[in-house]
Amino acid sequence: MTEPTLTGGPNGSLLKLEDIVKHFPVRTGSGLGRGQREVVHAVDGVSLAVSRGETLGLVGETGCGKSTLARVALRLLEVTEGRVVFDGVDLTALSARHLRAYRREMQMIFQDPYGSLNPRRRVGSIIGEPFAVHGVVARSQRRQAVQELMELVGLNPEHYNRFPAEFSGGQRQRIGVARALALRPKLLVCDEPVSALDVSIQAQIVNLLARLQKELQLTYLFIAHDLSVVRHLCDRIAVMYLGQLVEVGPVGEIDVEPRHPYTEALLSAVPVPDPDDAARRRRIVLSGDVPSPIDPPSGCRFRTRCPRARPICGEQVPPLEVRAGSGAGHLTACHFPLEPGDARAPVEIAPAPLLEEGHPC
Amino acid sequence: MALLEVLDLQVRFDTADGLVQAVRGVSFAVESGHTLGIVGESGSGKSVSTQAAFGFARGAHVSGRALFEGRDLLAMSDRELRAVRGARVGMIFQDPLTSLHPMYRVGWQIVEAIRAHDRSVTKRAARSRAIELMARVGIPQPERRVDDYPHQFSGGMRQRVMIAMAMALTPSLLIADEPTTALDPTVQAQILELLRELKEDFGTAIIMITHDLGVIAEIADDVVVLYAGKIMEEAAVRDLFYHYHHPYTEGLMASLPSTGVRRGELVPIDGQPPSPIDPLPGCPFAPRCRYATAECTIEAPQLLEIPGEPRHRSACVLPRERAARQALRETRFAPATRDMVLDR
Amino acid sequence: MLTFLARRLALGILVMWLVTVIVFIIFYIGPGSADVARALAGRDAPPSTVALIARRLLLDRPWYVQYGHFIWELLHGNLGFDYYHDEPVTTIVAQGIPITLSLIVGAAPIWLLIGVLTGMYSARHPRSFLDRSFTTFALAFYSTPTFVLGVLLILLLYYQLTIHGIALFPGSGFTPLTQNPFEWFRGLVLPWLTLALVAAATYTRLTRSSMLDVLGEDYVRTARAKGLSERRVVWRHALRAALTPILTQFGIDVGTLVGGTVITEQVFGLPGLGWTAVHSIEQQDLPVIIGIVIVASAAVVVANIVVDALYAFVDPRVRLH
Amino acid sequence: MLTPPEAAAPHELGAPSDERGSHLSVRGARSIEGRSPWRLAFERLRRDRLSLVALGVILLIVLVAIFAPLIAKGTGHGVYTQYPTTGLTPTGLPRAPSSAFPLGTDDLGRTLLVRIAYGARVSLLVGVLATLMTVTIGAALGLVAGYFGKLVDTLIARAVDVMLSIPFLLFAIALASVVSVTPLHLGPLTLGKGIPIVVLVIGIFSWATVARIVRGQVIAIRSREYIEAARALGASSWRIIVFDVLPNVLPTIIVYATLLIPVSIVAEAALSYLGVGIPPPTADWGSMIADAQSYYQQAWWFLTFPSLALLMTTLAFNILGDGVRDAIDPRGTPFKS
Repeated sequence: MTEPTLTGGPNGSLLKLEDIVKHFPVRTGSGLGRGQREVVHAVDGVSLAVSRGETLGLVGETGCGKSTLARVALRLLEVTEGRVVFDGVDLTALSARHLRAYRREMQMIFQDPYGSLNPRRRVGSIIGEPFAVHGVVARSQRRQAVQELMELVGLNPEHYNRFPAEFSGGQRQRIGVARALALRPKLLVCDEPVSALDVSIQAQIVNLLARLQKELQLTYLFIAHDLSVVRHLCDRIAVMYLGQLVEVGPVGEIDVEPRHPYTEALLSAVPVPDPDDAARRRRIVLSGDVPSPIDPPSGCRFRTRCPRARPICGEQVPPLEVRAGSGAGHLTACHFPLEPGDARAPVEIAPAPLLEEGHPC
Repeated sequence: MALLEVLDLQVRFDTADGLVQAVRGVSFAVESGHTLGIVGESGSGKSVSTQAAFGFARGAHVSGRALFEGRDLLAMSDRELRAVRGARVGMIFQDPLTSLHPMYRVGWQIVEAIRAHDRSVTKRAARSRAIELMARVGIPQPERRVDDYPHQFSGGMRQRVMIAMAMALTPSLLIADEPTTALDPTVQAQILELLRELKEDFGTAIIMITHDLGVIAEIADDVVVLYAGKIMEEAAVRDLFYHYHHPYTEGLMASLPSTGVRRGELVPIDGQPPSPIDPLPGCPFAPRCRYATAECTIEAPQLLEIPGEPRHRSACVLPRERAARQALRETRFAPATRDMVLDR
Repeated sequence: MLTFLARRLALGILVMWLVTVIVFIIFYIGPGSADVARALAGRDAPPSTVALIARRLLLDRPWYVQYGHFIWELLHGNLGFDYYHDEPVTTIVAQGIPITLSLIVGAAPIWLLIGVLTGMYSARHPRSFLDRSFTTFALAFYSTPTFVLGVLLILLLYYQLTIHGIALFPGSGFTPLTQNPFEWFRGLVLPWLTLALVAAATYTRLTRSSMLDVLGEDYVRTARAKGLSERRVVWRHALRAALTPILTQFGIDVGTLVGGTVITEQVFGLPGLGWTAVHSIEQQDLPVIIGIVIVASAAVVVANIVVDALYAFVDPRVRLH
Repeated sequence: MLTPPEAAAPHELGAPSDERGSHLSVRGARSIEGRSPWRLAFERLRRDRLSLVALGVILLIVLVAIFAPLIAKGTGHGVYTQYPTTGLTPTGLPRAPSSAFPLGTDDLGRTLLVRIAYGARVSLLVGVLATLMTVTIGAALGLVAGYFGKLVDTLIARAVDVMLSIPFLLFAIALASVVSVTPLHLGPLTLGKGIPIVVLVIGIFSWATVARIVRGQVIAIRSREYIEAARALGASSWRIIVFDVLPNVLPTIIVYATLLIPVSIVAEAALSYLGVGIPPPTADWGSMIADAQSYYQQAWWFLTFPSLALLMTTLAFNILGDGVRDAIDPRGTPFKS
C-alpha cells in the first residue's frame, strides 16, 4: 500500500495496520469431503494508521468488515495476513503472554450496553476487573480507584455495589467507558458506542468521549455505520466497503467533497433532520444490495452498484491514492473519482445500471 | 374528516412490578394521503399507541376512541377489526426478518394476505398479483423470487416484501413502525424513497413511527412528539423543526450531531426518562427540563394551540409568543457554561 | 439436502460404533478376562458351556481380536447366542419386538394428541381456569413414576372395575394383533394409558412453552396484521413453527421407548424387550441383555436420523443450507 | 444498527423501580446497595406460596429421613424386624393400619411407617448424590466444550450423542447385572449392589443432558460482548470461565439440578422396583412398591403408602423446581427435561 495512509500526524502513528487480511472459513453444503470450504473475505488488504491523539472514524455498513478490522487491531481475532504495529511493536508476532502487557495500552468500548456488561457482577467488580486481571492496584485501594473512575465518567460513585440491570442504557455505556479507562490505555477502540442509544443519551456519551479524549490524551478508533456522529467527533474518516478501504481523509474534505461515489452515496443516504434541506438535497439512492463477501466482485468491489462504473472497473482494482485535486492526506480508491464540486452540484438521480445479471442475496 | 382520529387513548399493562402506564391520554389525527410522523425515544409509547388502536396490544387495558374511516376501532368486534386490518390498513415493522414467517415462501405469504379478505380471488390471480406487487416494490426478477423463502432475501429486500404484502389490497393507511431502523443507511434511503413513491401513487396515508428525526424530516407532513406516554408537541413538520415550542423537542434537536455545531459540544438532555410505573404528577419532562419551575411538577400542562400557527400544539407552560420564548431561551440556554452533571 | 442426510447417517454410524465399544468394555473387559465366559454363560451353567463360550468368542485371544470378532458378528446381524435358553439372541429379541412396538404404536399418538392439544389451549389462554387445570395435571403426571401410575391404573381400572363386575380390561398379558385385534387392543389400553399420560405431561409443558414463545414472534403479529382469522393465525402460522421442538422431542422419545418400556412391560407382565431384559437378569443371562441394548440403541440412532430428516423437511432454513 | 426495541412487551417496561427515585430527592441508603439478581430471585420465590408449601413438604421429608431412628424408637418397631405374629394375619397377609402399626405392615410383617421413614433416607441420599454427580460432570464438560469449542467440543458432543442414544434403564440393568456377577473394583472402592452403584449409574446416564444444556448456554454467553471485553482486558480463559461464564450458567444449572433430584429419585425407585437397585432388606420405596404389587387386592395400604411417599416427594421437588425456574427467569419458558 502507498505510504500516505500509513503516515500519521505530527506525533507519529500509535497504531499501524499493514495490509491486513482477515478471512473466515465457512462451510457451505458440507458433507463427507464433498462440502466446499468457502471463505468470507471480511477484510481484504487494509492499511491504515492512527496517529497519537487523533480520532479516526471508520465508517461502513453491515458486513463491510469494520468491526472485524477493529478486533484484529486489538488482536481479539488473529490476522490471516498482514501486521498490526502498536507503538512500534508488531502485535501479530507477540506470544499470548507478552500480548497481555499490551492489553493495558489499548481498550475497547462496545456497542450493546446490555450485552457488554456481565449482568451478574456488581458495577464495582466490573470496573475493577482490569485491576484484578493485571494486579496493578492493590485490593485495598481498588474501591477508591473504581469510584474515581465512576466520577470521571459521570456516574454516582455511591452506586458502586449496584448491578448493571439497575442502570439505564446510557449509564451502562458509561460503565463500559470506565472499565476501558481503568488501565489508562493510549488507544480506545469504540465499536458503535452510541448507535444503540436514544438521541438525547447519545449526545451525553459523545460529549463524554470528547471530554475524556482531551483530559486523558486518548487516541480513538471510532467505528460507526453512518457519518453523522463520526463527523462530529473525528479528525479523519476512513470509509470501508466490502472488506476494503474506499476513501480516507480529513473529516472536512470527506464530508464536504467526497471523491468516492460510495462515500457520496453514504453521505447522502443519512436522513438530515431538516425538512427544507431534505427537500432540496440531491439524494443518491444506490440500487441493489451489498454483494456477498464470500464471492466479492472483481476489480472495484463497488462497481456493481456504482453509477459511474465502466468496464475497466471490473478488471482493475483501483489503488487507494491521492487523486488530482485532493489534499495530501485524502486518498480515494476509484478509477473515476468525483471531481471536487461534483458532490454538491445537483445532478439527476439516475438508477444505477446493473452491471451483472442476477441479484445478490 | 380525518382518516384516523385517535382520542384520549390510554394503554396500561399489568406487570409483576406494577401497573405500567404506556400511553397516557394521547390524541392525534391522520388525514387521507398525509404522512404523520410519531417520534419518541424508547419507552415513549409510540409503537404501543398505534398497536393498541388496532387491537394488537394483547393483555393491555385500552381506553379512549380510535375512529378509523368514521368507525371506532376500539368498539369493534374481532371480526370487524380483522376486516379492517390488512385490507384498509397495512402494517410494516422494524425487523423484516422476524416479521416474515420463516417457513413459508414469500409469494405464499403475499397471496394469503390478498385472499384473506377476498376468497373469490383465485390462487393463480393472487399469485400474479403478488408478482406484480413484488415488481412494484423493486424486487428484481419477481417471477423467480416469488417462490423463495424469507431467509434467501437481504434485509432491504425483505422489507420490500413486507411492504408489498402491506400494500397488497391498496389500504388507505400504512403504519410503518420503525421500518428502517434495522437497515443500513443506503438501504434505509431506498426504503424511504419507495414509501414516498407509493404514497404518491396510491394516495395512501402513512403513520411513520420512528426515533429518528432525520426520517421525520424526510417523509412526514405532520409530527407528534411523544415522551413518557404523553404528547409533548405536535405540529406541521416545518413548524416543528423551525419553530418548536416544547423544551423536550428543543432538547432532541440540540442533541443531534448533524444539526449541532460541528466539532463543538452537543447539548444532551441530562438525566434519564422516567419509569412508566406510577408516573409522577406534573409534566413528565419536568425533572430533565432546564426551564422547569415548581408548578411544572404539580400539574401536567395542557396540550394547547400556539397562536398563529395552525395545527401546532404544545404541552408546556413556556410563553406562547416566539419573542418571549426566545428571550427566555437565551437566558437559560448557555451550553458553554454548563458543567457536566453527574448522571444520577 | 442429500449431503446433510449423508452426514447425519455417518454420525449415526459413529454413535452406533461407540455404543458397541461401550458394550464391549462393560461386558468383555469389565468383568476381567477370567470371568467373561462365566458371566455370559448364565446362572448355574456347567463348565463345559463356559469353555464353549470362551472358545467361540475367542476369549483366549487379545482384546482387539475379540472386539473384531464381536463387531464382525454384529455386522452379520448376529447378536450372539443365548446359552441359557440355547437359542440365538436374535430369536429372543424378535419375540419381544412386536410387543414393544405395539406399546409404542398405541401410546405415541395418544400422548402427542393430548399433549399438543392441551398445551396449545394453555398457550392461547394463559392463566385461564383450564390452563391452570392442564398445567396442574401435567405437573402431577410428570411427577408420577411410571410404575406407580401403572399399578394405580391396574388397581382402579382393572381391579376395582372387575370386582364390581365390569371386566373392561385385563390386568396383564398380551394377545398378538394377528391373533385377535380386539383382544390385542383391550389388553393394551391400560399400558398405553400408563405410558401416554406420563409422556403427555411433558408434551403439555413443552407445547405450552413453545407455543407461548411463537405467539410472541413478530411474524405472528404480521399474520394478525393481515387480518387473518385467529384460527388461521394459530393453526397455520404459530403451530407450524411451534411444532419443530415438539417433533424433535417426539422422535427422540419414540426411539428411546424401544428400550424404555421396561417398567410398563414389567408392571403389566407384557413380555416385550424390556420385560425380557429384566427377566434375563434373574437368570444372569447377559447375552440377551447385550442384544437388547444394541437393538434399543440402534432404534434411538435411527429415530434421531429420522427426526433430522423431518426437521429439514419442515424447516426450509435447514433444507436450503 | 441496534436500537432498543420500543417497549411493546410489558415486562420490558418494568424498569428498576428506584430509577424513578433518582429523580426525587428521596435517595436513601437502600438504593446504594445493589439488588443482586439472586436476591431478586429469592424474593420472587418467597412470594410464591405453592413453592413455599413444596419447600415445607421437602423439609418435612428431610426431617423424617433424619429422625427415622427416633420414629422407629417411638413405635417400638425396628426397621428390619419382622413381626410374624402381630404383624401378619393368621393367613400370613399384611395387617391393615392400626394403633400398633399406624400405616399397616408389609408382606413380611414389618412396620410400614418405619420402613417408609427409612426409605426416605435412601431416596433423598440417592437423589441428592446422583444429582450432585450429574451436575458436576455435566456442567464441567458443558463449560469446557462450550467455551473452548473446536476439538474438545467435538469430542464431548459425540460423547453426549452416545450417552443419549443408550437407553438408560436397559443399560442400568445391564450394568447392575454385570456388577452382581463380578463386583466392580474402582481403586480402593468395591462397587457391588447398593447405593454407590445406583448413584454411579444414574450419574453416568444423566450428565449428557446437563452437558448439552450447559454447552448451549455457554455458546450463547461466549458471543456476548462482556466476554469479549474480558478478553480485551487480557483476562485468562479460566478467569473468564469462573467469573463471567459460570455465574451466568449457574441459574440454569440450579434450576436443572432442582428438577433433576426428583428424576434421580424416580430412577432409583424404578431400579429398585425392577430388582436391580437397592437390594433387600434395605427399606426402599421402589422395592416396597414392587413387593406390594402382589398384594394390591388384599392390602391397599401396602401399595398406597409407599407410592404416596414417592409421589409426594417427586411432586414437591417438581413444584419447587418450577418455582425456582420462575423466580430466576420470570418470563422463562417451562423447562424441558
